[in-house]
Amino acid sequence: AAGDSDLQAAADAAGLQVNTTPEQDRIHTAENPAAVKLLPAEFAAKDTFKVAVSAGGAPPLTFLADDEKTPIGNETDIAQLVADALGKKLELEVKAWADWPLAVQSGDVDAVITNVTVTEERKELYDFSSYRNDQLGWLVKAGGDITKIDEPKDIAGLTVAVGSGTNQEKILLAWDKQNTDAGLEPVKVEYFENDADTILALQSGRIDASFGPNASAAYKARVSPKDFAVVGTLNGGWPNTAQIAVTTLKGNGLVDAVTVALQGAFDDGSYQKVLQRWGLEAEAIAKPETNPPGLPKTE
Amino acid sequence: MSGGHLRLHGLRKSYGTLEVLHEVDLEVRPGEVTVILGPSGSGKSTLLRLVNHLEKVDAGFVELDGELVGYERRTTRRGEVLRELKEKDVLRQRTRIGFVFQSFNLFPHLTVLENVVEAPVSAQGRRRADVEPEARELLTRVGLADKADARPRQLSGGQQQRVAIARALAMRPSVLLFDEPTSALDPELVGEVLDVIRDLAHGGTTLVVVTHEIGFAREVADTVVFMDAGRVVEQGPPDQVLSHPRHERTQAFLAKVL
Amino acid sequence: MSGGHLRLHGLRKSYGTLEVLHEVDLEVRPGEVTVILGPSGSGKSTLLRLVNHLEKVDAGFVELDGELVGYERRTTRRGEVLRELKEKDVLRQRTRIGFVFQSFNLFPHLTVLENVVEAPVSAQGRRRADVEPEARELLTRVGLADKADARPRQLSGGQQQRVAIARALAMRPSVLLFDEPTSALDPELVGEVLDVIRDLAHGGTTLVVVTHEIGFAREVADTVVFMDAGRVVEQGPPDQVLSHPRHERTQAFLAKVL
Amino acid sequence: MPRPRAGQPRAVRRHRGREGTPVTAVAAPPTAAVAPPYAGLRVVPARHPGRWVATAGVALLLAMVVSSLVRNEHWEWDVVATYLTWPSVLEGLWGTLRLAATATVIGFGLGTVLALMRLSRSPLLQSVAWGYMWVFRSVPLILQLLLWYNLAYLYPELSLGIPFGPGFVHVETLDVVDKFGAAVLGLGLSQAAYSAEIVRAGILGVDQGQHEAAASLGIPRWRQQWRVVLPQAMRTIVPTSVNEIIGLVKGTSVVYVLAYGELFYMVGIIYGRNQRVVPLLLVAGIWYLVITTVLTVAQYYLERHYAKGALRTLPPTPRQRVLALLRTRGHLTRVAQGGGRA
Amino acid sequence: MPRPRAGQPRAVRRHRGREGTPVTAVAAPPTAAVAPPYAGLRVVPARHPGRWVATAGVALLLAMVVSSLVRNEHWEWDVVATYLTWPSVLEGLWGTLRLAATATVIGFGLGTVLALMRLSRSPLLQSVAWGYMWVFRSVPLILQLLLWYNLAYLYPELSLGIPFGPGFVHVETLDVVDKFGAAVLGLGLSQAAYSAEIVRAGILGVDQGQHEAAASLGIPRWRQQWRVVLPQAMRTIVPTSVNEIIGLVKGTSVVYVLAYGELFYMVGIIYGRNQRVVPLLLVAGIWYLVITTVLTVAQYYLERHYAKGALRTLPPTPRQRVLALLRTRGHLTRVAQGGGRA
Ligand SMILES: Nc1ncnc2c1ncn2[C@@H]1O[C@H](COP(=O)(O)OP(=O)(O)OP(=O)(O)O)[C@@H](O)[C@H]1O
Ligand SMILES: Nc1ncnc2c1ncn2[C@@H]1O[C@H](COP(=O)(O)OP(=O)(O)OP(=O)(O)O)[C@@H](O)[C@H]1O
Ligand SMILES: [Mg+2]
Ligand SMILES: [Mg+2]
Repeated sequence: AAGDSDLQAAADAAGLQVNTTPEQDRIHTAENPAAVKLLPAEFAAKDTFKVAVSAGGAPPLTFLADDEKTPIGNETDIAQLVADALGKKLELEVKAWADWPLAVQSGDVDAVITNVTVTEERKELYDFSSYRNDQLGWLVKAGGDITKIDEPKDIAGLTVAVGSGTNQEKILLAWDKQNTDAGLEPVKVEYFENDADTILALQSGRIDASFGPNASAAYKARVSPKDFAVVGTLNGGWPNTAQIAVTTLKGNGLVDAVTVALQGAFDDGSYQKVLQRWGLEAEAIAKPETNPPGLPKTE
Repeated sequence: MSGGHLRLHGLRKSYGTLEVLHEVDLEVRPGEVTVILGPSGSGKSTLLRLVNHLEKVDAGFVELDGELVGYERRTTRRGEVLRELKEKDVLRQRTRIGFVFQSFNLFPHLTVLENVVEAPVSAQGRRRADVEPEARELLTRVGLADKADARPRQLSGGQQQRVAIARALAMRPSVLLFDEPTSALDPELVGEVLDVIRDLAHGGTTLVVVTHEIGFAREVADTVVFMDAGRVVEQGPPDQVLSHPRHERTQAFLAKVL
Repeated sequence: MSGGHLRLHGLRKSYGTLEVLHEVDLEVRPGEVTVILGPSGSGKSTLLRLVNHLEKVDAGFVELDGELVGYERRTTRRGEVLRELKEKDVLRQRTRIGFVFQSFNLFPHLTVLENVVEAPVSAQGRRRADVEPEARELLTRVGLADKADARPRQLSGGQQQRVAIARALAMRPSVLLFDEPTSALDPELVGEVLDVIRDLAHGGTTLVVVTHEIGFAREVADTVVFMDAGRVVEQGPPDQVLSHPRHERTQAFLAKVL
Repeated sequence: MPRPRAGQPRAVRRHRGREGTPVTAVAAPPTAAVAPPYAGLRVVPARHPGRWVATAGVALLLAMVVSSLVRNEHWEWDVVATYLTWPSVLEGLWGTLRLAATATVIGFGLGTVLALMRLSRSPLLQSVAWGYMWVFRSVPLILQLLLWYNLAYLYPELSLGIPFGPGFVHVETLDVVDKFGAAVLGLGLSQAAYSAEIVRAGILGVDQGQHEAAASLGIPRWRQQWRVVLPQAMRTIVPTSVNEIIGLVKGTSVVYVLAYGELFYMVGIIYGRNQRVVPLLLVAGIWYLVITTVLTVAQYYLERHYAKGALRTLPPTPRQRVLALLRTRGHLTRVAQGGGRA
Repeated sequence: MPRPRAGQPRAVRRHRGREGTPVTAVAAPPTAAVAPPYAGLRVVPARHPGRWVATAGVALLLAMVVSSLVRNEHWEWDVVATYLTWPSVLEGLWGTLRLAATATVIGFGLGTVLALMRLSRSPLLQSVAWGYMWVFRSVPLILQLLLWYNLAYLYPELSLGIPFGPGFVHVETLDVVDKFGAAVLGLGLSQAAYSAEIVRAGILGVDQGQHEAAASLGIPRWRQQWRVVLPQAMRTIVPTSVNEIIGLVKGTSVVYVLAYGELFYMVGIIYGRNQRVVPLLLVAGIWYLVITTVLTVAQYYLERHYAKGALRTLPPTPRQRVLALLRTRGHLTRVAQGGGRA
């Protein structure tokens, strides 16, 4: 793991306790009989709880440890809590982002826990048990002209990168519309598939800002303070609030068990410990919900 | 390898609007040597290609030993018909008909020996060990023993032609079609190669030779056929056709011979 | 197109360990017709290829009108040297030397007319409008006026050979090298094509003809060269070489002529 | 093809040509002298019972595939239908076509030049071409694209001037290469390396005698290649080139790293939003199928064009085949006739 | 090649052969009779002053590129060095090689069969091959991979039995295709469609006379293809195939959608974690360069092998060239000699 010692050192320097080794020593919770009771028969019979996480993710939400195999991060730790509460062994499966919908629908995995935001459109296909606020952040190049982004007019005329199909995109487009309606310069939107491509574009000055999950933005800013800075955050549901949730196949009955399981972890404090571990305390929610209101459908 | 009996009935062949052969009839009896003479473009090569079924006829039939080349007679519910043969069967028929191309068409990636050995082994299923000595013997007869391991492109024109002849002979066909087998040979070799061909004739193989060597025709042929513009103008024993041609066109042609 | 003066000095050529030409010297004076005879594999085609610089010599030189083919004399600081010519200049030299291949090598994708017109236009920079009537005229002379728009593969062997001849003639070279120009022709056409060649000779073009037609050698040649195994065995006027050969090898060769 | 002359009643029969084309021909009435015993028999094509069984099998399989495509609701054909002509999909399609076309032109233009360089006599040209192919076939396209697009990251400023010395003209790198530019550069340059090998392979396949004939006529070198060698090489270049072009059309999808709006990128954005992965990939697939079909048809006619001269007789076009079939369908009697003397 | 006989002092001179190979030859001493005026002159190679200038230019450019590669710290060569032999990078490399090799075998195996089917006489085989190529050249690889991998999504259960009737054997689809299986299937099947065109193009390039000669000898059809046609076609098939294989090696990176651990995926994981995008892409690039180099060398010898017979004389190998150069460097006097009579 010597090669990543830079990363480790930088994180340490930033005051983050980041463990990127495969030995994660994850936070655990006790088995939750109430949750186990809610499990549909089909799942009750199994010993394992199979969860998909995305491979292309970025620290600290989901990424791979120094062995490039073991998925680690906040989301995997949440998955651990759910599995513990359900009394199952956790089995993590790394999937490409494009592949997870099919993995859930084909029954290949029981749940997806990889920063999936609840939307009304997705609710047609999946059930959700929320566990985190969708906090978004504006990442810019450190030492540049942009020092704050709090409201639509701050981004007029900028080139902004955003993930396609994310709710960040929707917000960005809404802000842009406000701007153009107000006669301000339009935003130039760039879609990048990969977090790393965005980083490179930011460094080379191709884009002025990247709009994405605050978790990874803050992490980058803290790891390389001389390169990046976060100049603003807002809730992913803007103007409402949006939540991140455990995703299961619609109607297979798993969702209630998962929500109860999460509730247990909220109650015994293990949930808060997980968020602390990855520096995400700011994104904690009060209680998990089954199918909370999602981001509205567009078009 | 006894000679085959070849009969052509009313062969016709056109390319687009150009009628290359009009109604050619010909009979070549077993063991006979038939020499085809005729001006360039008169359809001699085309005729040989039709016999070999390399090109389909527009009308007419080729019969080898009473068997149709490319067709078979079959009685079906709706009476007797001629059914076209499958490619596999046509290929089988061709192993009995040797063909030496005017342009040789040797296999450039194989050595001379492999060129000669290939067909007997793969088309006739003979054992390589049996065929090889025979092939070397043939190469020796055409004066190419030392070139067995060369590749065709490393040979002179005359050497290539001799390989092509050896390749056809190695099949021990019952009918051999030669398209100008001595065009690239010097007079010395012409003599030698004709000796080989003559041996074949005495061995009973039926030969059809397209050539411009009137001398050869006179000496070896049982029948000389003179073709012009896609028709058989005159045919008969060499004596008659070459020395006392009845047809004007034949007379004119022979008069030009140096 | 007056004839070129061709001189070969001590040409040698080997392929691997096989020495194909040993020390060949030859002089062909302007407007003369030299016929090269010799058994198959004696190196005749190789000799012509060397003259044309299609193959590099191992030793020796080819001189055309006092100019070295493939080299130039240059005075440098370190004295006089022979510098190899750039490809461009070799190509320029070749436009003065016509070559008819034993295997024709026509361009299959071009029509007969285009085959003939190509070189005069692109190598000699003549105008297509001027060259085309001339090319048609040449094709008429070799009896192929009606095949001008056919492609080589649609022609009979003899027709292809005549196109190859027309293609070389269209360049109006000062030296013409023929490698068995009549091998695929019937006696009638041999006569006609030889007429064309004879006309050329009278027009002053220098001709080097490899052939097996002793009759032609006797009639047209100024000099007959007999080659065997890579050496010039005998050379002289046809009368002398063909009728009173001094060398044993020549005598044996001529004795076999049918 | 001989046609029946008026007033001379002749039997008409049909032979199937090599390629299965029916050829109508007229035979003269047999004379008593040589009339063979089978004159007058009908000619029927060869029987291939195995083929019929196999055809039936294939048809059945096809039916199964089609039925499963239609019946399995997971394909969500209604979603496919909605998005097939969705404005941004069409926009992406246009982006793909524009990119592929430009990259093809650059790729094959530069590729042909590189191929000729590798086959030239000059060691310098040879090595430059070799080096180019070596590097550009090796470097992952994605790296190239990122580098071109983010040139500013590596070199914030480009300067023109004396190598290792002072520069005269300075340009802000960001202004030089835009998204389309980076995509076209990346795709075109790497395509050139592949195309060069294809062109070279085609040239290698041309008979040595052709090079020699051209050289012996003194035709200048570029003209030898252009007029004699390349047209013959095209016969093998065309099919592999179409391969490459199809690959390029689909390969444009790697420019997603530049967030360039081509078909695949657009489809990805849509399924990223609505999670309908399979039907949206089908939308892309259908458009690719259309493009491939157009290219395949073009290929067929190009191949035919360049087969002229390589084949003694060209096989009939599909249109000719259909016409010939229609023409002969009228003749019910096809009778074999050995001919008599003319 | 004639060698100097002992006791006969002969001048040695050098000609540069066609391919720039020095050929040492010995000429007999000129006899007075024909000794040409230039006998005895040194033979020197043609001058190409333009080439020297161009070579210098290229060398300078190269130096600039290299210097910029070395000096620009954004390339982060230390990071490259660390990760070049990183265990999981090597593992990814192995994954790539394994995948590419298997897909190549499947692709070219099936591709050759498809090509022969398309060139066969049977309309059925022709259409099946055509249809296969049409579909598999069109369908985006990513769609294919996703479908294979998630077959269970579309068909939760596979059954073997009577078409449209009852099934006999039922298999849980999830068990049938694993990650490697899906990747190999997807890559191999689509590669087959492309390879088929390459093989067919090669066969088209073989002279028609060769097919005719083989047919006239009655050689069975499969043997005609195998023994006569394909070996000659290989001359054009080899370069384009190496193209495809290199493409395949790099193309394995699309299996990222399966999160299969090949080189590119591994590199992506690492730069996703540590944000060192460019140096990690360079790591991948360097490995691809190594693979390409190995393939290029193999290609050189394969091409040479199949050139036998197509060329009158094979050009010397690089090794032979070096040896020949070393051998002639000893001779300082290279003098032109017109020969006398032997
Ligand atoms: N594929 C073709 N398409 C069109 N015409 C053709 C084709 N093949 C041959 N021909 C023509 O058919 C005629 C006869 O050709 P063939 O090769 O049979 O002549 P030949 O008698 O062998 O002549 P030669 O003695 O010159 O070889 C020629 O006029 C030729 O141009
Ligand atoms: N590339 C080559 N490699 C090896 N040997 C060769 C090569 N080219 C020619 N030869 C040999 O050189 C000798 C002379 O060949 P050449 O073609 O000059 O003969 P030729 O006199 O023209 O014979 P022909 O009358 O049969 O055409 C032959 O023995 C031939 O096998
Ligand atoms: Mg002929
Ligand atoms: Mg010769």
